[in-house]
Amino acid sequence: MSNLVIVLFDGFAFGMLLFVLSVGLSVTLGMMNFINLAHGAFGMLGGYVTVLVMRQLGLPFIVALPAAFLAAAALSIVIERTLFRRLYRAGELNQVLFTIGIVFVATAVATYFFGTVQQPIRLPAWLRGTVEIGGIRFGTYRLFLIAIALAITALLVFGIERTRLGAQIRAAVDNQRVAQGLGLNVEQIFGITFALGSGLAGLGGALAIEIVGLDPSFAFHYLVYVLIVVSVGGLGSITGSFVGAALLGIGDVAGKYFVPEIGSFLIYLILVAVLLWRPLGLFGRR
Amino acid sequence: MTPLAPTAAPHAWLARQSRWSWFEVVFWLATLLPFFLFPTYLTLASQVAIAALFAISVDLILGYAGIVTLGHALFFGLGAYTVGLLSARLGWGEPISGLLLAGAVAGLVGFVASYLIVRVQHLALIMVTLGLGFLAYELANAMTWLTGGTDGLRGVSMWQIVGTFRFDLWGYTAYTYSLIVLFLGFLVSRTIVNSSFGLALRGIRENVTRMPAIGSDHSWHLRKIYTISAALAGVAGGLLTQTTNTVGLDVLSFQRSADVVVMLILGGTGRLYGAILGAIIFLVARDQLAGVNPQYWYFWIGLLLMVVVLFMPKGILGFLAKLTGRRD
Amino acid sequence: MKTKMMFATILAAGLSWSVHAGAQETVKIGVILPYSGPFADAANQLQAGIDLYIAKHGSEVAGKTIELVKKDTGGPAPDVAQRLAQELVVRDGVDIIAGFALTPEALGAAPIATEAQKLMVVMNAATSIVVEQSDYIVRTGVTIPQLNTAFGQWAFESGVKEAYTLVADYGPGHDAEKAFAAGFTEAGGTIVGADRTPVANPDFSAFVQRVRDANPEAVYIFVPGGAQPAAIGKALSDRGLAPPDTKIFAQGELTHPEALESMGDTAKGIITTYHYSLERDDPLNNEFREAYREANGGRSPDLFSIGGYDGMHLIYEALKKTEGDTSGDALIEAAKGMAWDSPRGPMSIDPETRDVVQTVYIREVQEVDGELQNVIIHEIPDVKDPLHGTQ
Amino acid sequence: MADQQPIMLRTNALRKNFGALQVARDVSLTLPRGCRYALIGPNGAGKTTLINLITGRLKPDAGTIELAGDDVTATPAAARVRKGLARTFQINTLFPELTPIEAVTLAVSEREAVAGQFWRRLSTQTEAIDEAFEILTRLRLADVATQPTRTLAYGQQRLLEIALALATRPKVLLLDEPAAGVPKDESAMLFSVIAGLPEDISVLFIEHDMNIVFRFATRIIVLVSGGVLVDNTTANIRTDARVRDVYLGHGAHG
Repeated sequence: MSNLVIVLFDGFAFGMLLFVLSVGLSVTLGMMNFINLAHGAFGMLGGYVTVLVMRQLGLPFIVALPAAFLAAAALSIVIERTLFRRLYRAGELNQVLFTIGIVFVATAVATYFFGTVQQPIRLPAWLRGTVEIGGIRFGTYRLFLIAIALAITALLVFGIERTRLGAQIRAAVDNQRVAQGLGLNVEQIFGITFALGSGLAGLGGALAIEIVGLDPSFAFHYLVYVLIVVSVGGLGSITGSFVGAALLGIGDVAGKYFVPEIGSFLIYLILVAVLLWRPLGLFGRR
Repeated sequence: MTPLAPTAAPHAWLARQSRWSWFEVVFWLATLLPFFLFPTYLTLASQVAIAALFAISVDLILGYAGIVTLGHALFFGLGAYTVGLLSARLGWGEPISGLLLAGAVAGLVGFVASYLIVRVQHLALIMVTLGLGFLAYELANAMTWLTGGTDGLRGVSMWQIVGTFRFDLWGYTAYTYSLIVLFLGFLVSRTIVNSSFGLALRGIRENVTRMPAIGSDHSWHLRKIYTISAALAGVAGGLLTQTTNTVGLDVLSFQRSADVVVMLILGGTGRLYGAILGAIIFLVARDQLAGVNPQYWYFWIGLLLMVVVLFMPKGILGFLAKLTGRRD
Repeated sequence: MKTKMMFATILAAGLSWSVHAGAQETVKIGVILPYSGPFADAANQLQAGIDLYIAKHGSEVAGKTIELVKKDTGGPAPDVAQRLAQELVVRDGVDIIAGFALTPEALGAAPIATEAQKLMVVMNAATSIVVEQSDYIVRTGVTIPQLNTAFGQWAFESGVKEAYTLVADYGPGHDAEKAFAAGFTEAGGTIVGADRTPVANPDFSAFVQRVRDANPEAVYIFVPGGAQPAAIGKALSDRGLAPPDTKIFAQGELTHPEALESMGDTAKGIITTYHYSLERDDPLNNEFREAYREANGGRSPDLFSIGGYDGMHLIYEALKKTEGDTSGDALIEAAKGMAWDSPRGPMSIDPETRDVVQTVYIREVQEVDGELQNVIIHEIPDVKDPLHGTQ
Repeated sequence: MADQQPIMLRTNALRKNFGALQVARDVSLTLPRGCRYALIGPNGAGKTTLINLITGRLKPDAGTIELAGDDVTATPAAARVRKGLARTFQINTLFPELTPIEAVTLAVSEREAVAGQFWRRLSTQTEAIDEAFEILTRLRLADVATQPTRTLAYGQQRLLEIALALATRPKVLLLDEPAAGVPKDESAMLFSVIAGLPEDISVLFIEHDMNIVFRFATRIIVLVSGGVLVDNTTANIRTDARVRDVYLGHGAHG
């Protein structure tokens, strides 16, 4: 029994990491239909900012996290204003090609500045080790991950449901043309959402170092996971991303635990099965 | 415009759409240039030809039928392994029958997969193709006893083509052979896109919701082209095995699926020649840039992709066509 | 047919001219490595080893200048490696092909070495069979059975009777699993469970939990270098799998410097097998290590670096022996039986198999002067790959 | 006269709900061969929904559809078209990059089941092309037959909608506001084309302009809130008070 609990817990924690990495892409894709394959590159940026802040400035991990968020958000604003904006009306293939180009460039730049080596970070003592609850040892860092993801979810859900910006974002996701007709500045709303989503990716990249490491291939490697979460969860849905990420995290870990022979297939089997059953994802609309 | 005789006009116009232009003749003659100008680049040229064939197979579904795929390496890899296993496990190394079988196996699997493919669109479609690609990769890795796993399949060796031409170190045979297969594959594809079936595919791409309203069972069209495309990709994969005598898991990799789409969009979709041009530019640029700096070449490739999108939204071939004022 | 013959003649003439012209004063070495892609780090470390050797010994040997031609596979990509080897021979007119961090790429290029009769120096690819693919191949890196069969034996002798194996699900992992199990069970031990983790595996918790459920005396681990060592190390300690309660055995990748930094104290007591030990106190090694760090911004050398370094040493010495004759036959004869003192310790090339023979070090992670290090606790000299001739 | 003709299309108590909203309430219609019927009703009455139900774009919750005596309720949309049930769309649903000759040839070759032939050049499908061009000529589109659809004038695109439907050689033709968005003078021309359609085709058209309805329709079906309010001859409708109240009262252009 305790095995099951721990497997579910580990899977859920991994899923929460995927959630933070991918929720931004889900919302921006749902809103503007802009296919941003460079989303993982913002995650990578957050990771490297964390490493710099901790190593070069000697600041604690907990300070590095907001720095990673801000850096990714800030850079995304610049890129959105200068480059992506030109591509909203371009076809999806051009968006794919352009953002893959960005991934290539980002990977090369990361290699140039940081080398191909793994970038380890040293967590503060209070995040290391395990906590024993009811005779089961839970990884402290995984508890921390879950806490952060839940806090983000709460903030997002609250923000989307209760704030003015949230209402505007909802309107824009539901129907861009109608939102425009209502006098909303959709491009501006999108810019803000985009920065928020990229910032979260940056935060996810920072949180991911401890679990999956960080090197220049991060942007490309985690793109696949992010896309899986987004498509399984359904575009434009925070709940969808949350459930999709949790499902994949738990499915992945539980699958490896109970049937290790097909451990490497499971995530893709889930992907294909869910999409054939519900092509718009679990929580997708339209 | 002078009024043409009412019935002659559309026939002549339609015939003109599929007529061989002198651009094409010049292009295919130019593919012979490497023999004279770059005889030490023939192995690269043969891999470009293989990539071009693969890109054409993707163009048939992506450019003509609007099926975006990120998993077509599945069929490329199937073809590659078919030829490889035929030689390594069964000792059959005859190239031409090997290629046909590679195409048949990949086509068969493509036909089965097409039932899944036609059920989904947009992002779901991309992700289902991606998922199937990854499943195939993991399957090949799991079946190490058969495929050799990550170490690659050992013991692949090809017989001489028609019992005469050995695959030589300089790549004469490899390029000649790849070029002939590419040309044949191109002819088949060209025939398809210029047929009424090709027209139906363009109809699907242009407006899939209208198709049922003109009585079209478009999912059958889609299954058919997907199967043809898979078979063609399988032939390309088999060709790679034959010209290199190796098969590794990379023939099934996501990287290969993504690269071929990049090549295609780079060159321009829905034109067949865009696929070939894209393969040439991507692989030659990569070879040359990696020659200058093996570590950072993808920076320049990335920049190239961005520039093409910003300034040539219809791909390089579309840009050239616009420059010369030709109709798409 | 006639024209084809004509091309061939022109080409052959052109080639022999260029090769001949080049042969006067330079020795061209084609280096095939995955400089980009997921294995870029391995390629960079290996290249740094090559560069350090050249920097230290000059680029002149036997009256000739060494010239490198680097080629990127972006791999693992055997088909690309095959093509690049072909191009190096045909276009660049190289005398020697070298590099090969990855087994499939070495396997892809091997037929070219045979056909072109060029010396092929495999500086890392660690599957036994690699050297059997061509008579012109010599290996200066390591083989996985070499490290792990002896290790399995030692593990049993150290008092462990039962072990669980957890390896990455790909060629090298399968080899490691087999080799460790062979050494361990032959000595009398029992393997109580075996799992394989997907190569692209971001999260190990499920597998580690399976090991925990089996509660073995010891667990043997093989994962590729990079991000996975630290990840699996932390997952183990989170589940309370740590020495001395549960012994952790692994191949040396698990405790490379970056992984140790990331794992911290939880790494203490992990026992690994390796052919190169960074902190081994030896004048040659100390000099090598410091020079390497200086040239690479403080980065420490690893197995790839030492493979590249010794690979260059073999090429230099072979060229000296042949007095500049670059023919594959002359060079491979010169390489057979060659023995030297490397920063890793004494090593030689088996004249029969052309494979590397070297000391295997068993190391334990301990704290030395406030830093975690792999401290050598046992040495097994002159270990050969145990699989040659058995398959 | 049309009443003596065989029934080509019949719906029996078609019902469709979108959630709590009932968009089709037990709609029963009959279209005899060669009829020229109009379907009118205020916006949101469910006219387009009804066409979508009949053509198979939507599945009814209850009720059946018969085409020339065959039950086609479960038949896929494309198969209904091949059985002779064609429609046009209120909003242009064309192939922007295809030329009219290509688009209509495509529709003809789908009908003739030659669209799947991938080994024959399109330009050798002479019969299909001839027929397509004949249809285009009839609809006064011959001059623009080889220009991309997206470059055509709006009115020409409306005609192409009809051309595509005709190419399927329909027995029953459902026209969803064929003149939507077309200036008044042009719409008269458009309806004269419709009036000139082969006499054996049964036509049901949706139209808001009552002048046109009264001029071209022999019978009028008034749909309100998803249900048939009145189904009667044009002459009787003119004098029907209920129609004036619920429909005409709202303004003919509602």
